Amino acid sequence: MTDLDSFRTEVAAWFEANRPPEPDFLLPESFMEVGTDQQFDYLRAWQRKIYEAGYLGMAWPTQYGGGGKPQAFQDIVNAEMTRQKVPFVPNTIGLNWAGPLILAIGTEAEKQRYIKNILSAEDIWCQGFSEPDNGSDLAATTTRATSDGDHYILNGAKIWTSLGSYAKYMILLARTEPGSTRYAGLSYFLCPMHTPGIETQPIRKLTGEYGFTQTFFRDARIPADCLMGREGEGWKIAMMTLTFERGATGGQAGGIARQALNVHDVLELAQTARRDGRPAIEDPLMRDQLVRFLIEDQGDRLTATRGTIPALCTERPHAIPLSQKLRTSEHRRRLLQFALTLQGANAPRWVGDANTFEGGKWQRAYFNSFSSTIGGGTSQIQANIVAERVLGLPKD
Amino acid sequence: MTDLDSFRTEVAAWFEANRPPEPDFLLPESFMEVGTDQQFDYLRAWQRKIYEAGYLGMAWPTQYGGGGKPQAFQDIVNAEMTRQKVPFVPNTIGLNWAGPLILAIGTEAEKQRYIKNILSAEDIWCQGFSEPDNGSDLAATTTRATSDGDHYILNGAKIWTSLGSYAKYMILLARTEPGSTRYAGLSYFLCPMHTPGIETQPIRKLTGEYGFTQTFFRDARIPADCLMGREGEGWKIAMMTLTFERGATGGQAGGIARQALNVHDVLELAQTARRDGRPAIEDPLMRDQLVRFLIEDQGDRLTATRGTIPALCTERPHAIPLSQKLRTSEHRRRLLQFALTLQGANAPRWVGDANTFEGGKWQRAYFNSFSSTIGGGTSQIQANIVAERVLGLPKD
Amino acid sequence: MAALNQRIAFTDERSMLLETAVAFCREKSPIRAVRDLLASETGFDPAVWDEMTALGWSGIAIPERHGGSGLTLAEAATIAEPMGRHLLATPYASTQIAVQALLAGANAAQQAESLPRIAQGAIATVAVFESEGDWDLTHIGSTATITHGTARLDGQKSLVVDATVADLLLASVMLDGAPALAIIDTAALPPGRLRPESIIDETRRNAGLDLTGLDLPATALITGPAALTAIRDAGLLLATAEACGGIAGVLDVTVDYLNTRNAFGRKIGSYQSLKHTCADILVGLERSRSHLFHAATLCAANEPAEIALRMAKAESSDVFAHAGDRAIQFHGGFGFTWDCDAQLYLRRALWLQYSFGDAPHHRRKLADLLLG
Amino acid sequence: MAALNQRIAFTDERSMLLETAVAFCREKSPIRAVRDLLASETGFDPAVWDEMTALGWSGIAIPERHGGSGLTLAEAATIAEPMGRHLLATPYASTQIAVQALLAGANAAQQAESLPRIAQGAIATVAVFESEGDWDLTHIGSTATITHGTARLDGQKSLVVDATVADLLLASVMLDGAPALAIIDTAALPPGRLRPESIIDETRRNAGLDLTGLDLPATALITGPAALTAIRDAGLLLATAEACGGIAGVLDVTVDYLNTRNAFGRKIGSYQSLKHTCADILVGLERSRSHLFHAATLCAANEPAEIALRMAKAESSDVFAHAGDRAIQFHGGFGFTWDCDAQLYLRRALWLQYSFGDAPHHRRKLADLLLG
Repeated sequence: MTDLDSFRTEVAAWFEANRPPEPDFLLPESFMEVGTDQQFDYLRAWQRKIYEAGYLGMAWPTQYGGGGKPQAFQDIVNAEMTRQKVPFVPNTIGLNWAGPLILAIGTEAEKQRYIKNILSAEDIWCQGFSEPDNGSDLAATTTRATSDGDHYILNGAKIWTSLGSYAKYMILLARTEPGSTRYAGLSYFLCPMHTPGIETQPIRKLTGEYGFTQTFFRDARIPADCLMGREGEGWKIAMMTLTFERGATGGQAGGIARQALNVHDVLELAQTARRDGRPAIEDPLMRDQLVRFLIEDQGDRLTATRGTIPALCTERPHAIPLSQKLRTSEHRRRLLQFALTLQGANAPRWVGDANTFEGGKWQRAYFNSFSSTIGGGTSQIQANIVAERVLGLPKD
Repeated sequence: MTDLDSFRTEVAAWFEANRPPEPDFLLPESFMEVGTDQQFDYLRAWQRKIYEAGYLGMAWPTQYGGGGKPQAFQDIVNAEMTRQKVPFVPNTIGLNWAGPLILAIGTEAEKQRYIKNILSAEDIWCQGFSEPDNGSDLAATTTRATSDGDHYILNGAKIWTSLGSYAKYMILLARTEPGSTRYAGLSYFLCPMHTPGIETQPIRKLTGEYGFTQTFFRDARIPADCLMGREGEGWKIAMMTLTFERGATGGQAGGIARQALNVHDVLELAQTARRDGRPAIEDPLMRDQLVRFLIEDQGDRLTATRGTIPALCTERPHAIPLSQKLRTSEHRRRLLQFALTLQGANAPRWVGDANTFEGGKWQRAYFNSFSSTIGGGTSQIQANIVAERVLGLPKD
Repeated sequence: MAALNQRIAFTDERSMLLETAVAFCREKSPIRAVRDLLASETGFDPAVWDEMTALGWSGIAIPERHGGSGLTLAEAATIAEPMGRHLLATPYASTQIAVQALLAGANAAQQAESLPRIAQGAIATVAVFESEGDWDLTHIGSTATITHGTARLDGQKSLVVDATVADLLLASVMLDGAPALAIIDTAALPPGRLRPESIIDETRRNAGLDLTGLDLPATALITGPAALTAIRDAGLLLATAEACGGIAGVLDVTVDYLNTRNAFGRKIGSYQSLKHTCADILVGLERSRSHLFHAATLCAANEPAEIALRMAKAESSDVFAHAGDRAIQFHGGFGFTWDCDAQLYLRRALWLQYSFGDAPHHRRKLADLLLG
Repeated sequence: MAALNQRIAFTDERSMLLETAVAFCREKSPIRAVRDLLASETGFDPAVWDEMTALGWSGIAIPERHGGSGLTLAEAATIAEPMGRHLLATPYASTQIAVQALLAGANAAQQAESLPRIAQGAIATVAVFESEGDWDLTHIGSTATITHGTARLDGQKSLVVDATVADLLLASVMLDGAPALAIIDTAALPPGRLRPESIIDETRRNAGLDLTGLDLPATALITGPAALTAIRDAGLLLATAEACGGIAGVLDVTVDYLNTRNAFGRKIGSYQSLKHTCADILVGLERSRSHLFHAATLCAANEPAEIALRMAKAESSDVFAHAGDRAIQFHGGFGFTWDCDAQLYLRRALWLQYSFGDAPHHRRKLADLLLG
C-alpha cells in the first residue's frame, strides 16, 4: 500500500466522520449562489474545519499556512469530497484564483498577508471584473483607479460579484491610465472591501434569492500597495487569473466538492421521481430524453479529451475551446428544465415545500442555470463567436 | 332525395367505374411535379375523360364549354375526387387561375378562344411570374415587353415555370414601361408559348426529376392582343390571379383531387410501416411524434377557422394570414422527414425500388417539400415577415 | 382515427365579454399590482374580486335560477385568457372549476346550497391532488367512511389552490371503492387543517389539506364520476386559457425589451436568433388560441371534448414554458434578476405546465384516443 | 448505470494515416468526379480502388500473416472519415465490414482463403438485411440446410451494398435455428441472382440477392454469433466515420455558399438564423467526432464498445441528417436543384441515418443498457 493509498483511506474516514449535519435549509449549489448568512456561516465553518484537519492548501508552501505536500494529496481530498458529496467550501475565489495567483507572482509581503487567511476562510475573497454596461468584455473596463500619492482613488461599479457582501478583499481590474481604451491602461488590485466609499448592493435573482452583489466605488481610497504587479499589467494578470479559473495550470487549494447538478444526478432523480404513477425512468419518452442527455454529456466529456490530442483538432483548432461554453451551458439549462418534467405532478413545487424533491433544488437550479447561458457572454453571442471565429462566417 | 344527393351518387359511381388504371410509374404529387411525358400524357387523358363526362367546369357558362350549373355541383365532384383519391388533373393553372380570370375580366374573344380548350386539356397553361434574380418579389419583375406596332417584343427570363414544356399559353407579367420600377409599368399577357424566341429549359430538381422549367424570352414577338386589360394594369391583374390561386373567391373549374401527402396519410403509413419488427404505430416515441403532428395540423386547421372570426383576431389581425406559409410549409417538411423515420430499415430506399413504400413517394415528397419552404419567400424570410410586420420587431 | 372537426363558435356575447375582460384586467392588474400582491398573505385583492362578482363573473357559468349569469364554461374561459395575460391574481379559476364540478355532479340540494353562495362571491376550490399522486384524478388515497349519516374523512390533499381563502372546498375521496367529492365549508374546518405550500408560481397561494378524522354530514358527499371529469375538463380549459394569455403577455414583455435594448449598435430585436424565436412563439400562440376556442366551443355545446382539451393543454403549456424560458434568456443580465417581469411569466408557465397534466402526459393519452 | 470512460487513443500511426487519407480523398474525389460516377454502372473508379489497395487500405485491418497491414478497425475508421467528407465512391466500407466478420467468426481455413484475396484488392460485402427485416441482424428469414456436406440456401437478401461489384459476399442465414454466414464467391453465382435496387444515396450501388436453391460446400458457412456482432459493430463505426466526414463536408459547402451569396445587400451568412444553425451543426460535429474516436479506441482495444458505438451512431446520424436538410434550405432556390451539392450530402445522410439503426433505435437500446 502506497502512501497515497493509505492517505486516501485516512481522508475517506475523516470525511465520513466529520461530514457536517444536513442543515434545515437548502444549501447553495456553488459559491456563486450563497445568498443568506445562514448558508455562509455554515459553509465558512465547514471550510475552517477542513483546513484545520490539514486538507486544504495541501500543496501550498508551509511558511504561508499550506501543507507543503505534492499536489496528488490535494487531488485525493478533492476527489473524496466529490465522491462523498460533502458540501463545497465557500472561499473559491481565494483558494483557486487569487491564492494561486499571489503564490505565483505576488510579493513576499502579499503572500504573508493573504494566503493563510484564504485557507482558513478568515478572509473571503471576491472578484471585480464584470461591469454593468460591459457584460464580460473586460477590455471595456471603465472603473477608474486614479493615483494620488500613496493611494489610488477608485470610482465606478462592478456587477455580478459573488460573495460581495462577505468578502474582505476583491481582485479588481480598473483603468489607471485615463483616456486609455481596451487592454492598455488596465491595472490589477487586491482591493480591501472595507474601505469607505466601497458599497455593495445585493442583486435579487430570478430565484428570489440573493448571491451576487453590485459593487459601487465612490472616491474610495485604497493604499498604493494594493496594486498587484505594475501599472498597466492588469490585463495580463487578469488573463492569468482566468487560467487559474479554468483550472488549466493546477495549484488550486482545493475544496471544490461538486454540488452542481449533472446528468448523473438527473438519472438518480428519474429513479425516484414518479410520472403517471410510476417511476419516471420507466416512461419510454423520459428514457429517450435521458439517453439524449447522456449522449450529449458523454460527447462533451469526450470532446474535452479529444481537445488534448492535436492531431484530432487540426481542421478547426479553435472549435473545441470556443464552443465549450455554448455546448455546456445550453446542455445544462435544457437538462435542468427536463429534470422538472421527470417530477410530474410534483414539478411545480418550490424551495421550502415539504413535498418537493430534495428541497426544491431542481427548480432553483433550472432558474440559476441562466447564469451560464447569459453571464460571460450570452449563448447568442457564443454562437456568433463559433460561427464567426471558427467557421469564418461574416459578422452580423 | 335532393338533386344534389342523387348527383353525388351518380358522380361516385362514375369515378368508381372510370378510375384510370394504376400506372406502372410513380405519379407526380401535384401539377408542379409533372416531370415526364408518361406522367403528362396519363394525366391529360384523365382530364379529357372527366371533362367529356361533364365533370369539369360545371359552373362555367355553357357557351364556352362549361356546364352552366350551380357551383355546388362542381364542389361535389371535387369532394368525390378527393374522397376516392383519384389522380388530379394537370391543367391547374388554366382551370383554376387563368380560366376564372378570363371569365371574370376577359373579352368575349378571349373567352371564346381559350376557355373550352382549358377544360379539355387541349391547351395547357403555365404561369410566368417568378424571375431568376427576384425570387417571389413580383414587383421587381424585369422581363420587358416592348410595344412595336401590333406586336410586343419580349425579353427576359422566368423561372420555376410548372408544365413549362407542355404549355401552349403562359400568364405572363412583364414590364411595358421602360425605366419604371416596382408596381407601376407592369402589364399582363396571355402569351403563346410556341412563339419564336421563347425557349424553355427544364430544371432538374434535387429529386433528380424535372417539373419546372426556366423560360427565356429573346426578342420574342407576340401579337398585341395578347395583352390582357390595359398596359400598366399588370400588377392589379396579377394580384387578382393570386386571389384565384388561393381559392378565396370560388369560380375554379375543379379537378384538384388532393394528392399532396398529409398527416392522415402519415397515420396510415404508420400502421403499415414497421420499425424494429413491429408496426411503427406501436412504438411509443413514434406515437408521441404522430400526436405532435396531429396537434399541429389540427391547430393550423382551427387557425384557418378562427381567422374568419374577427373578434378572435383583434390583437394582431395580420398574425394568421402572414404566418400561414411559415406554419404550413415547415409543418409539412418536418412531417415528411418524419415519415421516413416510420419506415425504419426500409427508409433509405428510393423511387423505383421494388421494396419501397408506395413507390418511394414519401422520400420524393420530403425532397419536394423544400419547394414550399424555399419558394415564394424562404421560411427565414417568412419568419422575418412575421416578426417585423406582426410583432413590430426591427428589420435586420 | 376519431374524426376531428374544426368548429369554433364565438357569439357576440362572448365577443363583448372578451372586450370587457381585456379592459378590466389591463386596468386592475398592472404589473406593479401583481408584484405588490406577491408578498401579501392572501395573494389577491378582495376589492377586485368583489368587482368581478358584481360583473357576474364568479357566477358566469351558474344557471340563472341559482343567481348566476346562466352562461357556460366557454364564457368562463374567455374571461380567463386576459387574466392570464395580465397575471391577475384571483381565485377565479379555482372557483370556476369547483362550479363545474357542482354543476356536473352535485344533487339538487347541494347545488341549491352552494351555487347561489358562489354567484354572490363566495370563493371555492377543489382539492384533488395528493403529494404522492399523479394527474389521474381517480387515483385517490384519501377516504370517506359513512356511519350513521356521518362521513368521516381521512387522508392528505396537496396543491390545493386558493385553499386558504376559499369558502368552499371540494375534496376528492374514495367512498366504498369509488371516487367521490366531499363539500367542505371552510368556516367549519378546525384550525391547523391547512398547511401552506410553496409553489413555483408566487402569484398563487397553495396549501395542503389534512382530512384526518374530519366529520361531515353524509349529504355533503358528491358521488358518481361526472364531477371529477368536469374538474379535469374545466382544469384543462382554464389552464389553456391562462396559458394563451400568458404567452401573449410574455411575448409583449419580450418584444418591448427587444425593441428598446441596444447591443453592438443595433436594437437587439433586429437579430434573427431573437426575432425568429419570437415569430415561432407567435405561431405557437396562434395555434394555441385556436385550440382554446375550439375546445371551449365543444365544452359549451356539451359535445365530447377530451381530444380537443388535451390537445389545447399540450400545445399551450409547451409554448408558454418555452416562451417563458426564452424571455429570461433574451433579457440578458436583467433577465436573471427578480426585477425583470419575465420571471413572473416563467413561473406561471411552469405552474400551468404541470397542472392537470403536462404535454407528454396528454400526448400519451391522445395517442390512445387517436391512434388506437 | 454502466460506468463510462472517456478514453481516446490516437497513435502517431493513426495521425499519419489520417493526413494521408485526407490528402488522398481530396485529390481523388473532387465533386466533379463524384457526380461523374453517379451515372456509371459500377458507381466507383477501379483505378482509385487499386491505389487504395496499393496503400494497404483494403487490407488495413487484416493481419500481416494474411497479407494485410496488421492494424485495426480504428485505423479503418480513421480513413473512412475523409472518404465520407469527399463522398468518395468506393466499396471500401463494405469490404471492411466483411473483413471484421471474417476476423471475428471465420475459421482458420476460411480466413486463409478469403483474407489474402481482400488484402490484394478483392471487394467484399455483407448481405445481412432483408426487405421485411429490421435492424436486428439476428432476425433472418433466409436459411441454410446442410445435406451430405452441401449447404442449400434459401431466401432473399436486400440492401446489399456494392453487391454487383463484390468478389465475395457474406450472407446471413439461419442454420439449425441459429444465425450463420454463408461465404459466397460471386464468380460462382448463377446469373440473375443480383437484382439492382434503388436507394436514396446515388453514390452507392445496392442490390437484392436471391439465395433460392443456391448450393455451397458446408465449409463455406461461418457459425457462431461473433461474426454478426462484428458486422454490427463495424457497420456502426464506419457509418459514424462517414457521417462525421459528411457533416464536415456539407458544413463546408454551406458555409462557402453563405459567404458568397448576398441578399438584401448583405452576405446571407451574416444572418443569425443561418449562422447560428451552422454553429449548432459544428457543435454536433465536434461531439460526433469525439464519440467516433472514442468508440474506435474501444474497438481497437477489443474492449466492450456497444454503448460507445450506439452513442456515436445516434449522435452523428442525427446531426448529419439535420445538416443535410438545412444545407438544402440555406441554398434557397439553388438548393432545390440537382446541381447543388447539398443534395448529394442529404442523400448520403439519409442513407447513413437508416443504416444499422437510426437514432431512436439506438437510444432505445442504450436506455436498456444504461438505465436498466
